[in-house]
Amino acid sequence: MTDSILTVSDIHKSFGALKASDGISLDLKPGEIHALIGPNGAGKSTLIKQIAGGLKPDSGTVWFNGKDVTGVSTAERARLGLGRTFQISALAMDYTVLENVVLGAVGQSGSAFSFFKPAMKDAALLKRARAALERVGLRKREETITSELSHGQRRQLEVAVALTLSPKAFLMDEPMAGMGGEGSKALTGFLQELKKEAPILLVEHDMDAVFALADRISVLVYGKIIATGNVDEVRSNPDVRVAYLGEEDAA
Amino acid sequence: MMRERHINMIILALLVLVPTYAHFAEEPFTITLATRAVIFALAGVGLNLALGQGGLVSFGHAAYFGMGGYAMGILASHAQNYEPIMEVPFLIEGTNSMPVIWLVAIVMSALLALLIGALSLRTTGVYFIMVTLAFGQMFYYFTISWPAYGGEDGLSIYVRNQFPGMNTLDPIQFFSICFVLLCAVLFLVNRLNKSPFGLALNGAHQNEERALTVGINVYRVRLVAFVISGAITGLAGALFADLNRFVSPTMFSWQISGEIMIFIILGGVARLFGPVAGAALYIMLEHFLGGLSEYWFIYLGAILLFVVLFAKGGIIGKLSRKEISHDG
Amino acid sequence: MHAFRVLGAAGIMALGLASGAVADGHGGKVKIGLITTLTGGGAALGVDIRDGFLLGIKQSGNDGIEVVVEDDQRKPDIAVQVADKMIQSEKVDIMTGIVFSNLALAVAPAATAQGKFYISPNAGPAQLAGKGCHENYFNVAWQNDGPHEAAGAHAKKLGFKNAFILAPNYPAGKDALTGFKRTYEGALAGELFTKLGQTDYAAEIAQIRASGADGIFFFLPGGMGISFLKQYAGSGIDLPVVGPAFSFDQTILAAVGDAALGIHNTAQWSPDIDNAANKAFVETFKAEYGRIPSIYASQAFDTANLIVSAAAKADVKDTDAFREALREADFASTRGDFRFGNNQHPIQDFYVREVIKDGDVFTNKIIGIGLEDRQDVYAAECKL
Amino acid sequence: MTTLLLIEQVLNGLQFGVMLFLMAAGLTLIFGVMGLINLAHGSLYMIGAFAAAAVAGWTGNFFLALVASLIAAAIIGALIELTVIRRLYDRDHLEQVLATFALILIFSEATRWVFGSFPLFLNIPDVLNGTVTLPGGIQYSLYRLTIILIGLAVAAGLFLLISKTRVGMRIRAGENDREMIAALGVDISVLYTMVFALGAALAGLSGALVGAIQSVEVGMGEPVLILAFVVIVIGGIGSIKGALAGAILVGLTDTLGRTMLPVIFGTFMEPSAATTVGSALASMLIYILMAGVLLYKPTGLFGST
Repeated sequence: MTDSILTVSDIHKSFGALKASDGISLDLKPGEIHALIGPNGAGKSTLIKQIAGGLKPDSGTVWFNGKDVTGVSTAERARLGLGRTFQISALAMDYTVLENVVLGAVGQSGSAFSFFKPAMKDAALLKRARAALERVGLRKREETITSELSHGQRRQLEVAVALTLSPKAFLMDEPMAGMGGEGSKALTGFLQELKKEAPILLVEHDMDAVFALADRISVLVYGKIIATGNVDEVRSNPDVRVAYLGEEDAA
Repeated sequence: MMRERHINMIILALLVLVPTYAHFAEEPFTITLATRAVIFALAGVGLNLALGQGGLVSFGHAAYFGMGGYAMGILASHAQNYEPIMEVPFLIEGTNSMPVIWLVAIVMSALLALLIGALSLRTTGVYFIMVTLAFGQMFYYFTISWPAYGGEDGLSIYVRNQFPGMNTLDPIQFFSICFVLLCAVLFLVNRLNKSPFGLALNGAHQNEERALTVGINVYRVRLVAFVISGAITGLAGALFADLNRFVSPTMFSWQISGEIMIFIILGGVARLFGPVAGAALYIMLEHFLGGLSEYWFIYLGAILLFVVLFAKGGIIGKLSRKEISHDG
Repeated sequence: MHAFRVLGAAGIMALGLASGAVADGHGGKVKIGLITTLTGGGAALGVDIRDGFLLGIKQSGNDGIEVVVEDDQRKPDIAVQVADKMIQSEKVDIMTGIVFSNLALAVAPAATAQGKFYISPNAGPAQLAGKGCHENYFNVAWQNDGPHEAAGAHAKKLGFKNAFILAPNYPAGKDALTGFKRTYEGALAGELFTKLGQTDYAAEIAQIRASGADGIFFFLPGGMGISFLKQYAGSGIDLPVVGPAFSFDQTILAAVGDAALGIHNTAQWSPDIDNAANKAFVETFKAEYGRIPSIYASQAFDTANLIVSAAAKADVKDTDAFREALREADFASTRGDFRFGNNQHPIQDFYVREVIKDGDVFTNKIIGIGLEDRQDVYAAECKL
Repeated sequence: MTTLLLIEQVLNGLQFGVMLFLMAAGLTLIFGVMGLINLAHGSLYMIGAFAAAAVAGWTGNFFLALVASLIAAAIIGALIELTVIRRLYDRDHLEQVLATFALILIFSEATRWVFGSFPLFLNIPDVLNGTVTLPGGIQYSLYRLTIILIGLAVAAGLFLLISKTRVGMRIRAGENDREMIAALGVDISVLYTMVFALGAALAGLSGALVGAIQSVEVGMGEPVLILAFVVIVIGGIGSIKGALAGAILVGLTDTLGRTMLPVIFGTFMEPSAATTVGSALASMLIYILMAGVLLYKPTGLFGST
């Protein structure tokens, strides 16, 4: 496990009687896309929050880049290099595209407490921001107000903002949701490239995408990981078929 | 359609021209009104940093306004009576020098804002509004019932404090001092809004999750903004006290907090010049509506209601036909 | 700020006093700025002051007097601003009208410092009566302590041995209790400061009941007094109560109702004072406004007549002569004899009044004298 | 301070708390269901008191006056909901605060315009006048006991309404999910108007009840409004249970604080200083309480996160 970027080990989280995380362990290795799937209510979002930092587990630890980050804030984890995208776009909608990525660069550079120099004229911030936009292909839209972007473009922008952090790992929550076939395809190719730079923990509903993309898959049901393995292993796992795929692959 | 920047320039120009005209037409009261507008604008610019840029709806900014006022009142009253403020462990004397008073007002209100902000920012939404209101009320009742500095009677300072090289009792000169301060603060706040800090503050307002996940310590950014905001409003309080040569607990009252918010919404939330336009408009409404009827508050209420319901973006928003400010 | 000009003091218009042609050099004319509370809490007092004052001016028939009325909203900063306006743009000669001490303290010193007369029709804070007295500051009502001192003297006379006293926790409240104690001299069963604006007094009433007091003195002006009296009446405690007139005034008696009946209160004026000036005043006030005048109206009426009397003797531009004319106080006061002490506050009798029901209307009638020819204690500190 | 006096003061605190609850219940209901901060709630309280005073003046009947206060406040409440308030549901809190602040200005001055500047007369009815002797020999005002009972009855009624009736189910659904309830075919705008009118009526009733032992005057609503806000913030905004708990906590803290603090300070300070310091601290006490509660639990005692 020493080469894992991200290691979740035996975390528990309960809300009253509901065990949302019931002894979950998983890890993310360099260069891989590790997909997390599971039916609604399986506890995916609770798990993500514990990994990203919004929620503290009752017990268990989260290691990131060789450091125990269990009690560390969201912002601190981001500065350590955890890049995150959201299911519902979390962007500053009134900002331009460029301002959003510069915001990412501000966070990355730790310059949020510099008070006098205009952010949008700071060469270092702009360079980092534009490089990220270039990567996702939004360089030409940098003056557009974010709320005017299409759904797919917002997704791209989310990735670009995460890229400004030069992350050591990505945590992506349903990046394919609501994308058309073309967009999905393009994004799939992009993620395949991206994983070489930093591994991706991918939470995804879109099974086709998951099977096309993932190097490994973990299946979460009722707060427990019932299976982890490559696509074929998971496909053939009887528990998974019953608990989850059974519904999807009824035909 | 006018650019917001042009509108801002026109507002500033009017703020200079009207009192200048009044000076030569020998209508000192008009200068007093303009000074009042400038001081209220300054208070509004302070609140707008927290409220407009940061989305922190503070209903208790009267606390800093009052703190600034009392900084002036206490320093000047000790100077007036030739009594030191304290002698042990070291001697602190009163003063009637404006720059010193401003400095003390800024520092004291910043400290107060640090204290209140550190506690209040743990809450969000309505709770934040209400807890800031409660802190304001706390100071209001404290100043009323604490006898040392006049209680409800307040403190009268018979002569306006001094500024090197100026005759502060001359209305136009005092106006100039206030106006220059307003311009300086507008310049600084403008730089602040455009700085990485401003980007982070407003970014956190638009989407807190996003700011957190790019590694910005949102709580600390907000706290710093809240402190700067309180300090600016405190400076305005010190000037207001000097304008009236009087301070009293009403400076701490929740109606003052409400009025400062009204300047912002009348002018346009999160616009650099929103509070300036709003305060000027408010003073004009007060002046002219007050002449119409004993019940002029009804009209004021109706206008305010109209602006809130139908004129999002305030007057600057209406004039520039743009609901959201981008270059402000 | 609030700037409606009551030319609507319809009477003035009717008498053809005209707009005074707002010219600057009004030779022989007098321009008066009346700042009082006309909106929000306390407006009832301000309205009576305005009405009483304008009635006095109207009856004088002096068409050289112009009055500008403005509202202070009971906010000191507004009062200061209005005062600036009156001095700077209206160029008034005399200012008057303020109801509340804290507002008077904000305005009067500034006005007198700029060479204007300030003639107080109501508030009489100690600061302006003692060391801070000023040759251009006159008070026609009382120094704040007066009614409380009279109440103290009356409590002593009633044989209070163990009084319970309470007032709001603000400077005027503290002065009230000090004033009471100055003349009462007996023991205290309890002394309480309530929150300014407090409306529920159940806890205080319980303390009174438990204290073993033999009498109560309270100073709770305006709505606070109404609340206290109603709640006290329902408490079943049956101790004698004395207080200054502020909680038993015409402006609020109707709202208190039976709860105030029979209570002794102290004031320098009462609608039933038996002199020609007062009878005429009460009658004409009723005819003009359809209600019995309050103590505030009477003070404002006296203030108006004082100014009228001085204007008949001297030009207001001749400040020294006009001041002398004011000092003589050569007018028919509703209180009967009227004279100023060295600090230009009245030396006067304080009556004890009892709340009665006259037909359907609650009002006061005099039952004795609390203090005779009383001068405030601060006068000695005044160097005039 | 004797035990008996202490018990009486606790009763007074309870009673003050119940008075606050009547006001706070409507406020928290409106916030809970519609997410609206209504500063004009104090104006509805004032309208209730003025309507009661006017009707009591005409008819001499206190109970008619109470009914009038309910109806007047409910009607005015429904009117402002239809014209102004419903435009504010989707707005942010800042706009809600300012719009309802504007309503305060309008209502206060309009009331003064109609009724004049002088306080009105409203007294407790003869049947409720006087005191009763409680066990232990405490003499307590019958009217105040009645207020406690009415307040508790209102609390019980609201609990029943929300937990047991169809309307209550809709209200709870509305709290959780506006779209869901709209999809069920319930006309949500009618429901909102009804809830707002109900909250207004409660404010009006408390204005009338309290008006009988206090001063009925313009501006009477704002101090109690701020107290009611403190109450619901302490209790957790949107929770009726929280409003009741918060109201009683505030009532007890304020009453016991202002009677006991000067005594406590008197044990180690000279009397006049103790009175000054004690009274000053007492006037700030509930705000300190509120800050303390929020530090411990940023969404109030019964607030949901």
